[in-house]
Amino acid sequence: MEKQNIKTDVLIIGGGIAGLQAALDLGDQGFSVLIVEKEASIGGRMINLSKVFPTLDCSSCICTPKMAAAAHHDKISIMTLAQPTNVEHQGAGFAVTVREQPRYLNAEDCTGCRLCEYACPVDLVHEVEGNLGARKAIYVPFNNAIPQVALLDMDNCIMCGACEKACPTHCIDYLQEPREHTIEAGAIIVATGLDLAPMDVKAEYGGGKLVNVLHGLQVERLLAPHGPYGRVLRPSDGKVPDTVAYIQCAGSRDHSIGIPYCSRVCCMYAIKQAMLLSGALPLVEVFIYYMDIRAFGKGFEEFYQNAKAMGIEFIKAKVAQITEDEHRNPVLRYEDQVTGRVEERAHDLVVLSQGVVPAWDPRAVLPVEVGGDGFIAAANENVAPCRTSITGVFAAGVATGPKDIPDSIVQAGAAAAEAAAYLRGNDKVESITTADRPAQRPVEVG
Amino acid sequence: MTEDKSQHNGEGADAENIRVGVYICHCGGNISDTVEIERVVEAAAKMPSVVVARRNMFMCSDPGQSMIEEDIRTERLNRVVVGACSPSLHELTFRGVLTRAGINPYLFENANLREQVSWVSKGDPTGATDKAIRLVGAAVAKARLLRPLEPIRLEATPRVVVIGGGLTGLRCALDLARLDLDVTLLEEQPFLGGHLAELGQVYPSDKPAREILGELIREVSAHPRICILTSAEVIEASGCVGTFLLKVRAAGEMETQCFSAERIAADLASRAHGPNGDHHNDGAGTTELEIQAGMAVLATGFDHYTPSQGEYGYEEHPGIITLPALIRELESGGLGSGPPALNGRPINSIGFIHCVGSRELDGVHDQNGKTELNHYCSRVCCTSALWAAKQLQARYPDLQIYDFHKDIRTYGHGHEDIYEDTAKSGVIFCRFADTAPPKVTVTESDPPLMISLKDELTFNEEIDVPVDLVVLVTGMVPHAIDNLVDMLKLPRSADRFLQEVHPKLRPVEMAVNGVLIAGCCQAPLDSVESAAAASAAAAKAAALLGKGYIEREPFVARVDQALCNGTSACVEECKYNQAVSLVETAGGARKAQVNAAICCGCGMCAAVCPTGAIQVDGWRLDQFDAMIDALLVNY
Amino acid sequence: MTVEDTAKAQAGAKSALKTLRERRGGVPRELLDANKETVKTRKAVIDALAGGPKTALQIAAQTGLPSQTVFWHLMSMKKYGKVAEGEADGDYFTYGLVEEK
Amino acid sequence: MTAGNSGRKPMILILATEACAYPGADNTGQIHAEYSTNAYVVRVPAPVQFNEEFYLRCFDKGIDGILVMTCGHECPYAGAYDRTAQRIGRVHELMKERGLDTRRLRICAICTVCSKAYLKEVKAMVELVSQEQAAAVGGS
Repeated sequence: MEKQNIKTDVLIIGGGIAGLQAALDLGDQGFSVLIVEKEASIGGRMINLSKVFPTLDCSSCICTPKMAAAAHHDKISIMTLAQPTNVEHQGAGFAVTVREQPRYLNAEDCTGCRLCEYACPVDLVHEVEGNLGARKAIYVPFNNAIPQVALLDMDNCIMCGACEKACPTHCIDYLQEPREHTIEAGAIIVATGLDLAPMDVKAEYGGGKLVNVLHGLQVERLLAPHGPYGRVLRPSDGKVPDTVAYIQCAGSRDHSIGIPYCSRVCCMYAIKQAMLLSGALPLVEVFIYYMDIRAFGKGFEEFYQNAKAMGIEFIKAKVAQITEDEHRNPVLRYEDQVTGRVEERAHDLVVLSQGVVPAWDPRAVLPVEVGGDGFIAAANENVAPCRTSITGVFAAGVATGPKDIPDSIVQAGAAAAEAAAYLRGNDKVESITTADRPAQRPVEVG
Repeated sequence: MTEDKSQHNGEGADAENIRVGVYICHCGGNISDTVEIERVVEAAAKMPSVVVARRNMFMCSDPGQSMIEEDIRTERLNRVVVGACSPSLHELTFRGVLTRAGINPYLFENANLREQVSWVSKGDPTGATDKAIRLVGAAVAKARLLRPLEPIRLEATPRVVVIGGGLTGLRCALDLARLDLDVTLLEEQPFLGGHLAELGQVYPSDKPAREILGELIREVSAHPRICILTSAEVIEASGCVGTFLLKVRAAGEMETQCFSAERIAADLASRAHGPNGDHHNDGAGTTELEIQAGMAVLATGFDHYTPSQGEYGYEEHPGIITLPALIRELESGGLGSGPPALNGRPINSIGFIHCVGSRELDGVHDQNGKTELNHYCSRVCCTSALWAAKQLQARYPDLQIYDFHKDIRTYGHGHEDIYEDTAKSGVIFCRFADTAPPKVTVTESDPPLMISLKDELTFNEEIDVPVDLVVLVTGMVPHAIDNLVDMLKLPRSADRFLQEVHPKLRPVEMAVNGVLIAGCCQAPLDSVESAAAASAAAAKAAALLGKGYIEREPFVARVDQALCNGTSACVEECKYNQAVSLVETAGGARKAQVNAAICCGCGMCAAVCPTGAIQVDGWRLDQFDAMIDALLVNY
Repeated sequence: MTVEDTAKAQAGAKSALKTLRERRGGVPRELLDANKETVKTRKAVIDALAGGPKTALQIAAQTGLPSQTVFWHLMSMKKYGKVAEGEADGDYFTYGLVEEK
Repeated sequence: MTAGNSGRKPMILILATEACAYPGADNTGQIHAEYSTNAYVVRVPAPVQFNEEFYLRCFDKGIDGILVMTCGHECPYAGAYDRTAQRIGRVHELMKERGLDTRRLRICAICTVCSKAYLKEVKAMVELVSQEQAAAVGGS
């Protein structure tokens, strides 16, 4: 296996919005940064969202400039398809082993033209589209991916050679091997983001087998301009949905599935999606079944009240069960908490607000303290929320707990400040008495 | 308008011997399969000032880049046009080539022949080739008028003024100092610690607030880079990013010494008695001084919402108090160590009413003499109320607690556990619709207070709950900083909190360049979130001031003083305070002048200038006119 | 890239493919089967569209394939420019074949 | 080499903002969607910099239709979008005075991934100016 040594001031694990923001804030201070991203593109979850609450601006329009700024920054390097496999202390810093998966092509020569993709005969389900759309066995992950470079999914390749014939730069290299790098880093920031709890955790909600029951990230793709269908349709037959139901806390605040905490973003994205659905489908009726609406951030409550005024229906109810009728319409059974009646209602499409869970458990690689909820625990949460139990290792974004985008971005800035201060070696503030203290009057002018 | 043709065709450029090189990329067929590259190169060769026109399979490749570099040297090129993919991919690559070859990188222009020609014109190769030629023509026309530009460098004082000495200000000051910047921390009160000092144990860490703060204040006051001014207020502000000048009035002597542990403890202990508690006396007299700073961070925090008289019975009975008042009683032991009592009245039951002064709705809530209703959620009060309930339960197990809410918003780390714990140990929860807030009445009976509402948790039953104590769970309002807002021209959002530039792109920056915000002056936040915002602001300041100068892209407005008539049209049009202003010139005429530190380069000024004297560098109107002329040329 | 370079690259790729096939012991059986199934379904959908644009439900009724499968194939073909969305028929859109240029 | 628009396809100028509409146009290319070859994109930081005369001059020179593609209210510059919209309104007045069809100048918001909206706008403008040209040729 090819091995390579790289030196960097800070290693950031995760190239989503939190990792990118931390990288930019460190790079702008003059520190060298290496971002290690497990997917084929940076951008994380945010780049694949439709519009974002509460301002309803286009997610890609906000995320792309940060991706481009990081990619073009002379202090920032990016390694995709790469994950750390081992971390060891080395002097004041760390030696991190990173395994980089092959793209099976020379990324420097690929121009992202996608001719290989059009030539490939293998049709597969596209993970980036929430498994709703299609991709080929060789493909550019999505339109605004950075880097704009294809990757070959060797597990599904039938070795026909069509991609190589189509490639204008002959950059395809079928025999590429994984590479191992040793990163010598002064500090580490973990910004590994989120996954959603799997759809099959609750048997009473169909156990993940109901085709017209989706999770929030899939609906983000349906609403995005380049979504898998190009418009909002349901997966069972392509019907334009007339009624859509959201089930809040479907996988949160629930001890029975091991996610007792609030996932913090589901209320707001459900309200946002309801508004976007109403915009995209003028005739649609949207129902939100909820326990508490948690619209707590800046502008959130106002956003919620707007949604109510728009006619989105909020039903205070706990949904007991979801089944399916003969047209594959999901049928909800719930107790309306205001009327006390048990009701049944069929919808064209149902969206489950699945719980937010950490995308990466660091412990096997990096033994930072993790809380009972699986998120990285802060060593001194009230005043220093980004410090972990290991000096020199910081965390940001959803890695430390569910968070919306503004909170993640702010925390990323904080992690950058912590890492920078640590690298400057300024954390050994001794008790200084008045006598030792240099004159510290402010600069006086005039 | 009389049109000066020569201006558009770049006569000015002819003074210099313009030599343009044009390079067309095949992109391995991505462009050349649709666009006839040979024809584009032929046409380009005929364009004015073009001395070299070449093509390459991949212009971005090493051989492609070397070809340009070589030509710049041997053909003495001073402008370069590359027709290839979108500038978003390789504009910086090619600017780098120009730099390496020894010419100014801003003398490069791109023609987008892939994303905007070949990939969108597969069915019309002839039309695509024609379009490519016209776009290359437009790029050449612009290139001829390009001028060398230099990044803007502004002097910057490596000092930051942090306004506000609560948790946010302290955290921010400490981080700035840790990032090797000098800090002046201004606090209007005689003591540090802000509202956090009023609290006892805080969630989620369960640590005493005073311990957390004490440690932080000790570090801040001990740090050699931080100067603390208490009882301080800003009375005048001028300057701009890099060189702000703040005139500050501070009571007593300036703090130049490290706070002693005793002093910190005494200050914090006094804070537990409320905002008007005893405090350390700084001595008589005031001093005024001017502070020069590169940036300012606002950490001015919040005030507790004060209900108006009669709002849920407030001030109509001693048993109706706010949550902060209850917390104060809890901290000072005011409820007693035996069975709870307040001011001699035994307390057997308490009712918490949420969303007092938060989440108010037009047509539902009285304005109660306020100028505006608070439509926003105050974010922290649900958890704070339940946290207080949990502590009450622990101290007084026989106490019956009721909680009246619209939604329970225990969103954060550990918050849901607090909710569950209180529910398990007997708090009774009732829910009211946001259009039907509960009513509080003072009765003659015992207990003396009655809370009436329709309870959504018992199928909208009308219930009357008698209690001994009503706790109004009040939220936050922004701390009054009208003076600062006026002096620094700070934008506020509809909720009257300070408004960031963009909640996601630039969450801790204000539209006024060099002014940052953190903590509850921006929106209600808890201590964890405030601390994060404080550190984020510190990182931003360090990025800008760390080098000792501020560097910006050169695309800002510039005034041609010879053309300027001093009409001030640009000054009136500009939305950025003092980005452009009129100054007296040596000849006594008044002419416009741009402050490159503030100008954002939008060009709003350029459109209203009667003589075209003010233009945005890199995007000048004559360049656009030349491009349009070129688009219309048939080659 | 010169003509010789291209020829060299192609020859290299050919031998690389051969090595790869040896390494993987040929194309895995389940992959071939899955691909065969896809091709078969794809052909059925295309045949059904020969008579003109149809909705996913109409194609499903005609071919006996599950509507979910038909719809996924339509969306895949739409992405790669083989079919185009046509008029809506009630709550369903029709899809028609795109003529090769 | 000749100038002017005699005997060629009508010409459409698209002023596209650097932050939103220009990447939106690129995105349309990335999905290989097709549109008429006579639509020319020119990148601008903010179209607010163009005065009324600029637009009229474009028409005088022979541009047949102009699409001002902005970021809408997501504009990164304070007040620039509203100002641009106001100015386009004034240009419409001036166009009326000169007997120009005001539909030939249109302002719209296009985001970085709005290729559908982008295509719709371009297509509508292409149709409009083609019809106008056909009518003008028929009438002369």
